[in-house]
Amino acid sequence: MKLLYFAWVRSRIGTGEEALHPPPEVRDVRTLLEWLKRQSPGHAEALKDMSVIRVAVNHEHVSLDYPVGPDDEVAIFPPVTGGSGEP
Amino acid sequence: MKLLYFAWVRSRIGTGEEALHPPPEVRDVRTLLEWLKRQSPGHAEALKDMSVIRVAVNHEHVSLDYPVGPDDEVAIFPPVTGGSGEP
Amino acid sequence: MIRVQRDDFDPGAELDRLIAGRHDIGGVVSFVGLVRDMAGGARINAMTLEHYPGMTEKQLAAIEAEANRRWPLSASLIVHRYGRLEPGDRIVLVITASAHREAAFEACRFLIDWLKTKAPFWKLEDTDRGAKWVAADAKDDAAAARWEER
Amino acid sequence: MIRVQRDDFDPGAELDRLIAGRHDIGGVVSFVGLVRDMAGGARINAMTLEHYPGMTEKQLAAIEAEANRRWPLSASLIVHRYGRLEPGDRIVLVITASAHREAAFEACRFLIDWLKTKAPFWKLEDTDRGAKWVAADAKDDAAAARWEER
Repeated sequence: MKLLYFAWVRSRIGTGEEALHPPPEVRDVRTLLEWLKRQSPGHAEALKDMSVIRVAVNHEHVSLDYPVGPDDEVAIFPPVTGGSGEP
Repeated sequence: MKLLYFAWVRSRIGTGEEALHPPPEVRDVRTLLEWLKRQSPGHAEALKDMSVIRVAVNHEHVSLDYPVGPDDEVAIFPPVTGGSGEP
Repeated sequence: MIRVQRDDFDPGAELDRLIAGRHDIGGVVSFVGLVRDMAGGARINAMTLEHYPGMTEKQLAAIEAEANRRWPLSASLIVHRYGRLEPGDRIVLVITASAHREAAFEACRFLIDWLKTKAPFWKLEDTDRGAKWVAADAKDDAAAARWEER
Repeated sequence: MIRVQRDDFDPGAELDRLIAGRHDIGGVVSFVGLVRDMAGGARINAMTLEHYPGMTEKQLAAIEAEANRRWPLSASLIVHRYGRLEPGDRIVLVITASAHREAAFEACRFLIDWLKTKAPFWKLEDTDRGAKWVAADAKDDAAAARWEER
């Protein structure tokens, strides 16, 4: 499974991209995030407040119960802040 | 009194500008328009439908009861249609 | 700033000039009005915009001042052309700049809605059915009425 | 059309190119978003925009298609930059053209409201108090929510 991290999720985990092989019990976004938290202190720190974590699977925003598999590209990031520079 | 005419008011009256000396009973826009209608068939034709006549005195939009005097610049025109070309 | 002119304008150059050197602007909204080749089912060959010199400038300046009173604008510009124009030609430019995009959007729309109902311009359309003075549109009055303060 | 690029863009040239040769457009609305020198009381030295290549383009294309589904647009363009930007620099350009000004205004505002809440961009501000990732603004979510179809 290809994992991508952006913004402070990336800097806390310490890499922007990694290939991981979660065990079979990881079936959806929720179980993936719980498993990821146990991979390193950086992962735990990055994912501790789930209210500011957003996930996209294969370029689409998804919710926690969305299924994930070994061939998916899963991106994990904070809420987006694009657009103009005005508040 | 300086009279200015625009758009189809101008073309029906046949001139864009004229200096006129209305009699003393012309005290406001309403009495001015009534008096103007009697000046020529063109004036009568231009001013016959008062619902599509707008008046500005000294560059300000005014209503029918606005006072006018010999030193005023009075402009008479249809409703404005500026801005962009879109409907 | 306001300008009434016969010549064409360059929207990009006007925008650059308006906000040059400013670092406090978050969003700039521009509106460019163009001559369309069709109106009410008739084909437009050209359009002649007549205006009332002197009053036009006063009205545009008053409308711009009103927009600046209502919204926190960093800069604003209205350029309106007169004379003969052909389909595709630019007629009017409104630019509003603000720290906040909402103010810029609202003010820009306010200005163009008012221009259509208050600024002393009249359009003579030269169509394939002859020349015709454009009548005021009730839709424009309704759009401008949205902005009336109660 | 959509573009995601590191380089600056020229709003006037983009506008000219978008509507070149078109005679059916009555109004064009443009929004340019710029980097401000202040945010939350801190002075901004620079800002770095990170994005998710691949997903960004898909999201922008989907948002643009949605705007074209909702409003009768003649043309539309979104250009969004990424990388390091300084105060006064342009970040984003949205242009919407339509026969009618109302459609152009609504669609332009819809697009920028959605860009701020859906497009995968993140801002790292380099301020006089240090570097800080910008947090999402509840005001932006509220602005985007206005456009949710019920």
